[in-house]
Amino acid sequence: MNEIGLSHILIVSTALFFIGVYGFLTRRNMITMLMSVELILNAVNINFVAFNHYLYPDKLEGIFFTIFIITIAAAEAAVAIAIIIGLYRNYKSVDVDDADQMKH
Amino acid sequence: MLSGKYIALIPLLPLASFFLLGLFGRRMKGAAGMLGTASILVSAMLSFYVAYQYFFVYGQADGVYRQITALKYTWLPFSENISIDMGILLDPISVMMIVVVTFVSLMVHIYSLGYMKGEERFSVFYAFLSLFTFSMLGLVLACNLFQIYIFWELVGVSSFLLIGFYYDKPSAVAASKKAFIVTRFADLGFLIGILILAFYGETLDFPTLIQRLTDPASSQLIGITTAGFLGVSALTWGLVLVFMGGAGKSAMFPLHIWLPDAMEGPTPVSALIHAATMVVAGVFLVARLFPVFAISCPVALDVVAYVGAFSALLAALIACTQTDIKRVLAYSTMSQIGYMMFALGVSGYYAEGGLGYTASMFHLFTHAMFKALLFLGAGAVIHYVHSNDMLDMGGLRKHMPVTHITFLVACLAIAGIPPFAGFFSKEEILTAAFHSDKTVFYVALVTAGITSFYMFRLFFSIFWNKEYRPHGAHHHHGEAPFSMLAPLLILGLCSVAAGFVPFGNYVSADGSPLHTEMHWDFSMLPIGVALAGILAAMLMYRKASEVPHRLSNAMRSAYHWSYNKFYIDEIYLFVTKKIIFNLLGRPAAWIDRNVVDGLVNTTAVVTENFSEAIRGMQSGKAQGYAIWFFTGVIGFALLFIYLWM
Amino acid sequence: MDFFILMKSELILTVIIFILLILKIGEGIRDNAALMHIANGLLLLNFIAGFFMNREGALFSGMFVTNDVLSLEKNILNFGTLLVSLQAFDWLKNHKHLLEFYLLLLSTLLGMFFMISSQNFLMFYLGLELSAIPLAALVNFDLERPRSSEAAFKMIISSAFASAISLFGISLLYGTTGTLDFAYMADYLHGSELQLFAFIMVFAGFAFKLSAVPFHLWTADVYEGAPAPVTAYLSVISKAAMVFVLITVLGGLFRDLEGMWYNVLYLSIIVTIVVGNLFAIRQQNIKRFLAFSSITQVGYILLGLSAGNETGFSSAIYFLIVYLFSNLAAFGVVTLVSAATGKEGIDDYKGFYSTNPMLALVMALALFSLAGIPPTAGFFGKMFLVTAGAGKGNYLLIAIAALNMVVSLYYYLRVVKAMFVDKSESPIAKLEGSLMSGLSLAICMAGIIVTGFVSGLFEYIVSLFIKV
Amino acid sequence: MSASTVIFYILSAAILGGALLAVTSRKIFRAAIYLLFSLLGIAGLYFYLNYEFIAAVQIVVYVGGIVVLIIFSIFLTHEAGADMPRPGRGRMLFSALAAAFALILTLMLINRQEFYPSQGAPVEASVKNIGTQMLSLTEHGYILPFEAVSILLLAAMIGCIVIAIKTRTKA
Amino acid sequence: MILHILIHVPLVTALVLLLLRDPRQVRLAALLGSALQLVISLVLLWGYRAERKAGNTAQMLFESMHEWYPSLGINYHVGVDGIAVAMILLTAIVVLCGILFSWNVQQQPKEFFFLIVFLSAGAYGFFISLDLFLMFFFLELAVIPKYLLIAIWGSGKKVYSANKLALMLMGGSALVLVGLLGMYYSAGNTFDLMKIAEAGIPPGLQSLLFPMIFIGFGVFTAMFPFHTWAPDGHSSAPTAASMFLAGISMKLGGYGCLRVATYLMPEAAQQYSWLIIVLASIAILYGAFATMMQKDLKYINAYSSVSHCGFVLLGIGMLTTTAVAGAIMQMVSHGLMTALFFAAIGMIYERTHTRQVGELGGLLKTLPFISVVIFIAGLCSLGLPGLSGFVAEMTVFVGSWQNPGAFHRTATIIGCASIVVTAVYILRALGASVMGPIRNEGYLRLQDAAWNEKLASAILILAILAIGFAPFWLTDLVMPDSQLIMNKIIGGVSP
Repeated sequence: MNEIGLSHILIVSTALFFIGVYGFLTRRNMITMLMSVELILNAVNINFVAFNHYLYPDKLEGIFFTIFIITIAAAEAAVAIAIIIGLYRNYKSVDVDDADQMKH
Repeated sequence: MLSGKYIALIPLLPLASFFLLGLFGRRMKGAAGMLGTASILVSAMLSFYVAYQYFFVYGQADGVYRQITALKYTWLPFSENISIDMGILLDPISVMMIVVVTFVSLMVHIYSLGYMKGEERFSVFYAFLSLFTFSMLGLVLACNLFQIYIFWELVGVSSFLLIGFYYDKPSAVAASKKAFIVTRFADLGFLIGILILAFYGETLDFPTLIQRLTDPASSQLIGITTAGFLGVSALTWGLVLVFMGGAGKSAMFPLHIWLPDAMEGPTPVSALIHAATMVVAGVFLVARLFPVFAISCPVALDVVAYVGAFSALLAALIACTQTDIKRVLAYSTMSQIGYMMFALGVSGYYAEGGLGYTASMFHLFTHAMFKALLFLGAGAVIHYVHSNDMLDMGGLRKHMPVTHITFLVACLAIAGIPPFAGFFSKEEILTAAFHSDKTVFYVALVTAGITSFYMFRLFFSIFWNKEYRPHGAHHHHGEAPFSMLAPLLILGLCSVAAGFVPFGNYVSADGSPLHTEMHWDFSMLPIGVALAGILAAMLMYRKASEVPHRLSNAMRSAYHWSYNKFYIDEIYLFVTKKIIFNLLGRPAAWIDRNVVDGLVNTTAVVTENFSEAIRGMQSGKAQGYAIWFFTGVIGFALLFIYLWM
Repeated sequence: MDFFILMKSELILTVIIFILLILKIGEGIRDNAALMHIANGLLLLNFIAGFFMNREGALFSGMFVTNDVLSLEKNILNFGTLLVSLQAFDWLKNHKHLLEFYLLLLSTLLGMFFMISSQNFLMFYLGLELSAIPLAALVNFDLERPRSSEAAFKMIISSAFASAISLFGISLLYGTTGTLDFAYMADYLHGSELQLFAFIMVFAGFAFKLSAVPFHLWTADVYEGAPAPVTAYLSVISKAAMVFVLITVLGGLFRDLEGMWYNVLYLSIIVTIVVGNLFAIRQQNIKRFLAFSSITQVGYILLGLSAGNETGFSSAIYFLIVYLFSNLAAFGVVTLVSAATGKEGIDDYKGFYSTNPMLALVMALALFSLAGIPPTAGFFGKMFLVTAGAGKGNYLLIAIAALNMVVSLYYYLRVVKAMFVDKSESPIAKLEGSLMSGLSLAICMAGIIVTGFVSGLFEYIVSLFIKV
Repeated sequence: MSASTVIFYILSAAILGGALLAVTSRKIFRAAIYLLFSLLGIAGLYFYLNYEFIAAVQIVVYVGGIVVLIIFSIFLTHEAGADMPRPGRGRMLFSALAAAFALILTLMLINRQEFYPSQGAPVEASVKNIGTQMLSLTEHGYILPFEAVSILLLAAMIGCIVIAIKTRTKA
Repeated sequence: MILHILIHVPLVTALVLLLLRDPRQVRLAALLGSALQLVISLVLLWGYRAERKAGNTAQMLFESMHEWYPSLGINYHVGVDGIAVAMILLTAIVVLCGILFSWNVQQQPKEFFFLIVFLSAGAYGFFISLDLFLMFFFLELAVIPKYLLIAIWGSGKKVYSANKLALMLMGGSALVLVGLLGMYYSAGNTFDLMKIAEAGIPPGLQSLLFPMIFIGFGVFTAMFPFHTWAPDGHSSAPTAASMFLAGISMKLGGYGCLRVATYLMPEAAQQYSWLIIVLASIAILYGAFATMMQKDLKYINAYSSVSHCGFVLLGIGMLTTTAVAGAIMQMVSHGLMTALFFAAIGMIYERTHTRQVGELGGLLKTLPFISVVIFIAGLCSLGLPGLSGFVAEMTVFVGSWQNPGAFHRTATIIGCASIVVTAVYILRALGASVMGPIRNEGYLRLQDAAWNEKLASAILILAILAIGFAPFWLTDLVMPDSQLIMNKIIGGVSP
């Protein structure tokens, strides 16, 4: 299983990262934006795990970081969704472009 | 004794009078005039005393009149050797001048007691007169080139204040402004001249300066003659510029335009300032620096001569056609000062060569008497007629006999008829010119003829000619009160007697007595010319006739040029209105509002527009923000990883 | 024992959180005012405790570090929170979720404490999120106002994105150095291109929190939408915490990359100051206006940091104290006005001086302090920042910064003009603030006036830095 | 090409494909499902790297928690069936280009980076090890983050409740 | 010690003002405070002269120094030389008179007097500071009160003017700040003026910093082309503020140009002197010509101030002892004269409600006292001997002329020429407004100056006369110090 090098995994994670970014920048639904954030976070997770696995297996820092990121992602998603739903009650829309009362 | 302490009182008394009258004069009412007169009286007495002491007791050393610095305080130190000092310098001309100034001033003070009686601003008038007298005395006593400038400005402002005395008359206001601004312009030259002389002479002190600039071996003289600008030496520049200041104050062409207008002031003022004293300050200034002019810089002296001669002729020509009696007198003043100037201009320094100098000073002296007399007489006439225009006059000899006689005396004096004062001084001037510069001599001779013509034109128009018919119903007191007549009589006396003073004994270029003799053979020509002028005037104006009218029609264009003062005023008007205001002032104001200030405002507008332009960045849409964020990261990355390392 | 002393601020704060939680669950006290007094009292306690037994030390293998400077920083944050809490009195006294407010507020404060004490990216990240996520909920605390939820959404989504991007940077840093510990990581940061890229991503996260341009765009909207005390908290406390982290990070972790980060800061300073100013001059809402003004202030703080030495860091901390007083004074007035009348437009402040002279004076002094006008402390603060920033000899930067003070004066004067010069048909009526907000304003005023003249504070900070 | 390589490519395809579809699909519900696939793929990757615990956490938290949360919220916002609005063409183009550019840039930078593996003995990422370290006070202990994150969760919970209460009272 | 009192009296007065409620008490307190300040200034003058007579040759007298921010090298370091004493005296006189002229302010008197007193504190502080930080502190201290005074109590387009003034002055001080920081680091982390002077600044750096500092201070002194705040600001400001602005505030700039820019950076001063001279010459002549076209009395005086402050810069740029002394004297003289001018305009405006030259006329008849006052101010402005303007201008001219070379000569002649233009515009303005026939019958019922106005005018006129009649005491005061500055400039040049 060692023939898959670190670089392959990094390519996957980086690609995933920018796919997430792309989604975040283009999705107009708030919930899908949130989903894009999750993709980005997962890309980061892959990075941490991969680095830990391939380069620094003597400690578990990457692994722990990943665990905490997952936890925080959950908390963040929960709060975000609560806010989005609250917003939805007010604006009757989850289109991000509709929430632009405050600008300039 | 020639102690500076009491000599200083001569100018300081009028100054004190000025402050007292200025601060408390309103409450004094009539007493104000008495106070002013009293102070000047004391000054005059002191002056006479000083003159006596100087000329007869202390002034001479080894037969030469010395320059005595009686008092000197450092007033404003500029640098180690250049400072403005306040002091008193006694020499023949300054002593002569204080006598003239205090005497004429005293006469005018007395005269004004009657003339200005009942004026609302009576005390102010006396305050200003005192200010003027103080300034003029300070000017003539100055021991320092800059001191003279200071008092020069002060007499200017006194003149301004007095010309504008009737401040609610727009013409008076205009005239006072004109007088001040024209002389200011001339003073610009004076100031720069002072700067040049001070820089190279390394002193402002008169005796030292003159000594340095006349000693061919002095480093200062070498410095100032070798330095130059536009091919003319710095000394010439300096002296010519100083003369420019003198020319402005003395109403020499082309800076004379203010003088006729200055007649808007009360007549006693015209007599004092614009006839007897202030206007001769220019002559005095040249005389003060005469050694430098004569010894080191004849070129500058030539300038003085030609400007003087030309002014004398020009003024005489203009005077022939003016109808305002004070203006006629003003032009005559200008003309006579022209005489004094060119007399200085043609003079040499040593011994007999210095005849012009003596003559000039002599003429200054006699002119002060008879011109003051003329003005005061004219004032009496105006006081009686309530008009300046000679067309409103005529036949006044019956109404005002004293004035008539004294005026005649003055006219004869100015025309140069013996034995009146003017004859002697003019005689000397013509002699000096004859020996030095023939052109100037002929100009002077012609001018003498014209002078007597227009003076008698004036005389006859006022006192003879048609019968006097007061316009309007209101009439009138008799001849002027005693306070006005007394000065007329005294001055009339002086106009006769002054000519007999052996002037050359006391005042000469190099200080040693100069013996002058009458050359009757030479005098015949000028006397003849003067008599011819009188005769012509008598023929034309003794009786009301058509002759003058026909003559003016016959020489229409010449008449118009003369009547319109050769259009010099119009040229000035063009320069000031069109060039200074429209080409400099207006653009400057416009540029300031629109370009310079516009830039400031544009900065603000640009900032605001820029702020408006980037408002789209803050679109209110969260995704837009994220795009900026991401672009920012990428941009920073590119910039800092690839470009800026 | 060390553990208790070194972590005393965090521990006390945690205890406070739990006391409040118990109060919430027990529903023992229903009087809002009393609860607030309790909370404020406890915060005050923590503030006082922060002055004693400060020691230098590290716990949990460097995940938690403390020293005198960090203790001071925490105390500043604690004090600011106390002031905000005092100011919130009028707004909160009838609010249903008072204790929740405090719980969330204090957890964010705790997060900041962790964040500035961390010497490890993991703890840093946790502190960051702990200070960010509850804040989003706080922003949403004006439950009836749609703008409040819009602001909360913008905040959470932007901060999620920002922290995700900086996490990617952290992961790359981890990948290139093999550690999350600042102390070790610094030894392996030599400025390879990937590390620089990672640094920029991490920096973007910092800049986002600091509202440095172009990562600032959420700021104005969130400030406008959030309840005024929360805005105050956001603009002062959370920003200050981030600056403190930046001090640690720039001076420690990234010290070898100084050549790099100086340039990054250079550019950020210029665009932050300029763009913040340009936006501020055309704002009509006072909170939005203060948002952009605070963006500009960040530019100046970064200018001080860019010096990268003790002077720079001390002056940044000093400025933050001053800024805390000034901005909280301004927000204190804004809170009062908006709680009483709901008015938030600059034009609403016309004639304010005629009806509320004291408040107008407070506001004016606060704005002058923000503008850096003597004799307010803001002048000193800004001068020190600029002085420190000039240490690198970059006069262009200093000139731009100095000239932008002119622009900022323009918009501060707009508000002053509205309050003092303009007349209004219907000025804001005479306001009766509570004692608490009055107290907080008085403290702020005293701070604005005294902090500059009394050099002790600044010298104290410098001495702490020298000691560390 | 060994089996492991094949598995890796399959997993990568699942991850990236799922992610791509999740960010482009116009049906929001489908997008959520694609996301689920992607997340599962990542869990697979963790398995592939022998990190069973992480994989488990990934599945439990993401698949069991977040995705479910997302799906719930999709239902709550009544948009499950409808097509989502298209993003603006300009924005899409710009984002795609920017993302692609950044991807290339990043990959290039990663490619040029030299990594230095540590020489120490590997620690097994077993549940036991992770558990011990998580609650350990000593070197390599993660008790502090653990406590911090628990407060975070508490705060998040309170925040959610506050915001949710409002919806309840309104409803 | 006396300097501490000097700086604390206005501050204490300001505080007292805040505590008082009755407007009468307020103005009385302000008056007493400023009168006390004048007394202190006179005592300072006396003390200074006594010290000098006793042979104290230290550059700065009454020096005192306390550490303030030692880690940044910032000290509370104060001291005065003759120049500073002269400026302090000027400030005391103008402030006292400004308060007297504002005696009847109706609108918010408390705030008004507070701001005036506060402003004066800034000016005093500025002049006594020997630490550049302190100096800068006081420089900026005065900006906001000016803004408020104009914006609240002003007339016309007051907000625009106030904004322009505040922003341009801030811009100036921003430039100053940059320069100061450069010096700070170059001299080894100190803001101390004397230490910086001692340490010297490398010429290369000087040529970078000098323009910044000079232009920065130049803005304050209305140097062309950064003068446009002056006309608008002066004309919109209330009387006392105009007096302060033109009388003192503009002098801060001149003082700074001299004390900070020129003194500390001698090489650069020489390097840039031509530029200063060019700008000053432009300001002198251009300001004068622009004045000619103004119709509003305040604008006339404001533009003429631009022209007159040009003399200050000309004197500084000429770099001779005499010229520098002249520049300082011009500052004092212009401060007094322009304050008097603005006061007179204010008195006229208060009565006639117009400042347009065309609408006034014949005031000499109805308002003799005020007319005389404005006349004296005008005559001083056009440089009449016996009044202060002459003394100062002549010193500048003589000093300027000491430079050989056509360039300096031309500039001097331009300066001299402006006195003619000055005469033109002053006489035009006065001729039309004070002299001439009465244009408005209503003016016949006007009340002439009240006691406070008479007193204040008298004080200012006395001061003007004191310089005009006896300039030597002022020269004694400033000449040795200008000599010192010049010695540094000439001595500082590497051969």
